[in-house]
Amino acid sequence: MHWTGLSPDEARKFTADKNKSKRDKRKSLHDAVQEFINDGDNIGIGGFVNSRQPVSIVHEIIRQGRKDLTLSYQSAGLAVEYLAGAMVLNEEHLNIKRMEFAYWAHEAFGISPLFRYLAENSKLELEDWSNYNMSARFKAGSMGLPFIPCRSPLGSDMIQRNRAKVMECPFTQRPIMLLPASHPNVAIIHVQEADIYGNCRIQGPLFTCPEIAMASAYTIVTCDRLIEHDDMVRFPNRISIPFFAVDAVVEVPFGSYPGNSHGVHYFDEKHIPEFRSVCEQARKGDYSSLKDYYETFIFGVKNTARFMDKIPFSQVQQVQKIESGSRLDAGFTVLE
Amino acid sequence: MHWTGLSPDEARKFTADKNKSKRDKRKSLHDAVQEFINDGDNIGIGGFVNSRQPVSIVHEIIRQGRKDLTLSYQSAGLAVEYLAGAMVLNEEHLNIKRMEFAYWAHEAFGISPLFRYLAENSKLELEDWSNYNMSARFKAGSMGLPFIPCRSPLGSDMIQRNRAKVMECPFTQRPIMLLPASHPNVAIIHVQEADIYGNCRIQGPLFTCPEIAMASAYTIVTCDRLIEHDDMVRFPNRISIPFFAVDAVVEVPFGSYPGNSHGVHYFDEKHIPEFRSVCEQARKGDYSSLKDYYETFIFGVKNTARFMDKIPFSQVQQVQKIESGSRLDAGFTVLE
Amino acid sequence: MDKQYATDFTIQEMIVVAGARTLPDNKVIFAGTGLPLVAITLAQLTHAPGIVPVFEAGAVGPSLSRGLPLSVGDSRTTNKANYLLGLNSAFELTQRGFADIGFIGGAEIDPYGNLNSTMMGAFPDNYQSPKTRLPGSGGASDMACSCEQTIIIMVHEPRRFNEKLNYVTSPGYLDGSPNARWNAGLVGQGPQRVITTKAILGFDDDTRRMKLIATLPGETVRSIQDATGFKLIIPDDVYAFEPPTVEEIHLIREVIDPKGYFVKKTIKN
Amino acid sequence: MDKQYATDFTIQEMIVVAGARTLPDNKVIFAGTGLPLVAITLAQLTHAPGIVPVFEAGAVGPSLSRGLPLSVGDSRTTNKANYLLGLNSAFELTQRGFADIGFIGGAEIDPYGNLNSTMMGAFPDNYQSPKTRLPGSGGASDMACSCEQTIIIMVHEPRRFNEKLNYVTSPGYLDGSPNARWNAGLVGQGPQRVITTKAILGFDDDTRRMKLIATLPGETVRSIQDATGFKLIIPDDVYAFEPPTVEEIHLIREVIDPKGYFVKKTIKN
Repeated sequence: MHWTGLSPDEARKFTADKNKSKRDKRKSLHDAVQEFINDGDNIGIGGFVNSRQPVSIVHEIIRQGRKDLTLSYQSAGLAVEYLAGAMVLNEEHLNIKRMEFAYWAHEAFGISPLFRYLAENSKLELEDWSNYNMSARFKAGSMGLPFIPCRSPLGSDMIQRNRAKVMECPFTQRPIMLLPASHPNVAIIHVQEADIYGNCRIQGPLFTCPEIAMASAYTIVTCDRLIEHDDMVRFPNRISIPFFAVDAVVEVPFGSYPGNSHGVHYFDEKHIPEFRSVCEQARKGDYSSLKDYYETFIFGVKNTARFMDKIPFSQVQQVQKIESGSRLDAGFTVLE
Repeated sequence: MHWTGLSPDEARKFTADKNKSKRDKRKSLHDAVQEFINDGDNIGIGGFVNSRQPVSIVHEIIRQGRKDLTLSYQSAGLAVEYLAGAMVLNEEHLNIKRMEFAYWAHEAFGISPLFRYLAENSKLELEDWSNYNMSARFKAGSMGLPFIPCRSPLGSDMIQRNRAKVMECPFTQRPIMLLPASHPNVAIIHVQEADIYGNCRIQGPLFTCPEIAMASAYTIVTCDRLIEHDDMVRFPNRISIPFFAVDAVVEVPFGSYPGNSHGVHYFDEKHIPEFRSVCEQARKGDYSSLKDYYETFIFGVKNTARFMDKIPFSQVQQVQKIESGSRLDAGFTVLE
Repeated sequence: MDKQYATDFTIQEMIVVAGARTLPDNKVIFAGTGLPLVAITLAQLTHAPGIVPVFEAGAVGPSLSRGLPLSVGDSRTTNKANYLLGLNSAFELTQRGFADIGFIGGAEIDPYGNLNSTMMGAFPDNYQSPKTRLPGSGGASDMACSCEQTIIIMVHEPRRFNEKLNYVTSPGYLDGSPNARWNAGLVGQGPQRVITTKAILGFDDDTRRMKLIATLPGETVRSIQDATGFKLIIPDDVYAFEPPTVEEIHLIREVIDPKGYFVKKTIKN
Repeated sequence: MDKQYATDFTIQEMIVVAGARTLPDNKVIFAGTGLPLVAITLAQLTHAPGIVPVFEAGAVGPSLSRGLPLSVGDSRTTNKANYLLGLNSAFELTQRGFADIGFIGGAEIDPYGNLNSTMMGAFPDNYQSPKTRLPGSGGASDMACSCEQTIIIMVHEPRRFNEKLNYVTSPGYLDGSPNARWNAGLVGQGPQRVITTKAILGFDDDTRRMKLIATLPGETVRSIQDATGFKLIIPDDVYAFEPPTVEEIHLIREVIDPKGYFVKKTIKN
């Protein structure tokens, strides 16, 4: 068996040997990426399509450059599109080598131009899975299991394109798939709220963020709001990721912008199509707008705060207005 | 493979064919037990040791009488002790045939006298599992999987006393256990809060209540408080059991008394030892106190409200006082 | 009140209406992204207010009254939801049998209702350099496998209806052999309906091949067969589907998708 | 400040003190019910405030300042917890490698640190009518398997220390053969210490058999061997364990378990 990231036995040993004490894990985004993300890493990407994707972390990875990355996720939009754009502009600075995934596109905003470009030009090693497969693979990893059974998609051609095994269930004598666990080298996750130790509180769908964080060797978390530890532990049932599964915490307001962060801001329905359109131009052979975009919004800024300075204020106001509501106890913002 | 309760394929068909619409599911406890619990059933018991055990449902089962029950749970105290006491008093009225379980005792309150009595006198068919085994078996059931892998307790004698299978992992070539799913005929669960459709909000440890409810063919829920549906769905992240996994909802304040219901009341440190002591006398051959207890507190009362009338008010006050605190949004009672 | 039929509607609007009307009330319906999302909302606003929508990102039974979600994982899927964890929980409850109907789209379909949403081109030979790379399965293959029934919604063009798929992403009746799904280890019963821009289709009980059930406005049995890359079973009782009402088109255009995110004026290929 | 040693303490108090002192600070410690619960609380109040306790019912990293939990699942385990789901989550994070140390009790132990908490009597023959039925594994066997290390705490009596167990509930070093745990498929490294009412014991690196490390106050190498149903390895460097301090005994009696729920005045057999 060929493992990408860590094998189950390696992942167990890595975590068992780790310092799991409760300590202040705040770092700058620059330092977190520098310390925990290496060339050749398998990166587990949190969020779902364009919701709560770790955009700010991805921008920093692009600024620093990384080679031969494996990307593991179920469904992604912006995070992967941004990495792909950097690769299209300069493969020597950043390149994606392999993807283990189920879906790369932008739903209502359209297909991914750069996925078509890279895949149709043999630039990526692809492993096809379903959304549930990838979610369950992270879950197996987070549970400390080498594999997890799954009933889908038995009968599909995906089984020819991935490492799942089909066996006869020893209890029912029917066929069942076994999915190998995924243990990325590093998880990159954006949440609404975290404390300095790394405890995370998520509002809205959890996606597969807790499982990815628990499965990975290291986890970098960005949060829209850093909150007091005392507030966090008043509501232990609300904690989705416990501190010992997190290695770096960075407060980055709008860390998933122009995507959606539930209860904080909605999609920027203007910026996403603009970015997608420069990607579409690149797919068709004109790289100049893509290059401009990266120079303006990523390489030309130091961090997410400066990135946000480039966005018209009315757009920022608009995405916040859609999600405004009463902020109640336990980190819930309820839209009335 | 010998299945107790439903087999995975039977459970799938049962649930697929079920009416899953959102409708008022309130019933009297009498009617819920009458409708959903039959002789010969495998009953999945919620709670953990003496916390949030479905005591009121068990009392009603005892009043009605049921034969040849299989009890499935990880660690139980009061719920199983009460059923055992009824069996000791009159096997013609109620009897436990089989148990799939990990632990039966009362932790700080001592071992279970009636477990010793029944087990040492060959009155029970026992299947030994660990706590994680039983929790994972319910989880496999709730996930629609015929089995789930587990790494414990490999190397133990329990494997000789249960239906787990050990196989070589096809990915790591190391031994791993496969646990068969558990699909009880009926789950009996006590929670702090539910709405009329069956959505449940739990404070404190979830134990394995959501998994047991999702795995079972039918689920009866009692709750300390019935709350408005509008309040429930303001905080969807707080819902631990969705309505379509529940068949009957009964508001029963103190439904887990004399056990602990987190944020509502603590253990009755007086009543539990009293009950345990009449059980201990029965183990030693004197059944009169046990008989008195059942006649006073179970057969002699119509329901849990009348049961509570028999408890000295100062004791009820005391168990509530220990858990009193500020009631905040989203169903959290926070002790300051 | 007499129904008023719309005279001006696009084929995408028609397909949304057809999809919505096919959905029964009070069922748990697992909705994929795109047109299924619009159709389920229309059904809720018309004959089926008791539908319990499930979205793969985690939301179960939300009210969709806060605007059309642009993603099955966005904030608008979570309003007043009755359960809200993540992808694993949504797919697990589906595998368990809690999802009555899966409602999915696809790019290419075969006579047995198998779907391709992965790639166009020769498979496996040209997998690494496909003619067209599509977005991938997402959750559609899981829904096709494990929802109790599936309803498929897609654009009706000859190149999308092929005897043999480039790549099987989402299993339908596989090779159509008796009990093919059961024998493969699948738990759901498979596709019940295919709703296209031209027709309502089903599957023959014996052969599991696609059959015509109803023609959409402006179409004939002939025009539908001509737009299909394999031979359809044409039973005697094919009927003409009732056109969209003024109210239905109004709801789509003004209430559900006013910005035309999913229901475009023209269909891009 | 000079330490003041207690002159009046029970053997249960001694074992709690020995257990507490054995726990390192800043580790994730999965605590079983009974004496481990008391010892972990004492450690937190003395040298190891950074201990992160895990309880199998779901609570991770709570503050134990609201009184001694009477159950590993009661309300007192949840105060200011840093994670709080259920049994599956607690055991999964343990299987994953997040629990540094499991701290468990047992009724019977063998030289390789295997534990029995299921039954006394002939197994498998008399399984259905044991001499004594014990409560069962609970989560102890899972902790023994999957915590990175385990510490065992138990009453020291000849009938509890046997060359061969009636029933192996919680695996230690199994038959003591090289890599026995790895070969069985286990992930944790196994028992490091056995803390009894008479001694601190460990395991020989080569043979994996139990060895004496320290004698508790009032005990000698001889008295300990006499109370053990198999031959102990006695290294040259056995030392006398430091007696409980006045402060430690005060904390147990007045602060941690004033009602004597777990730390009884006398030990029942």
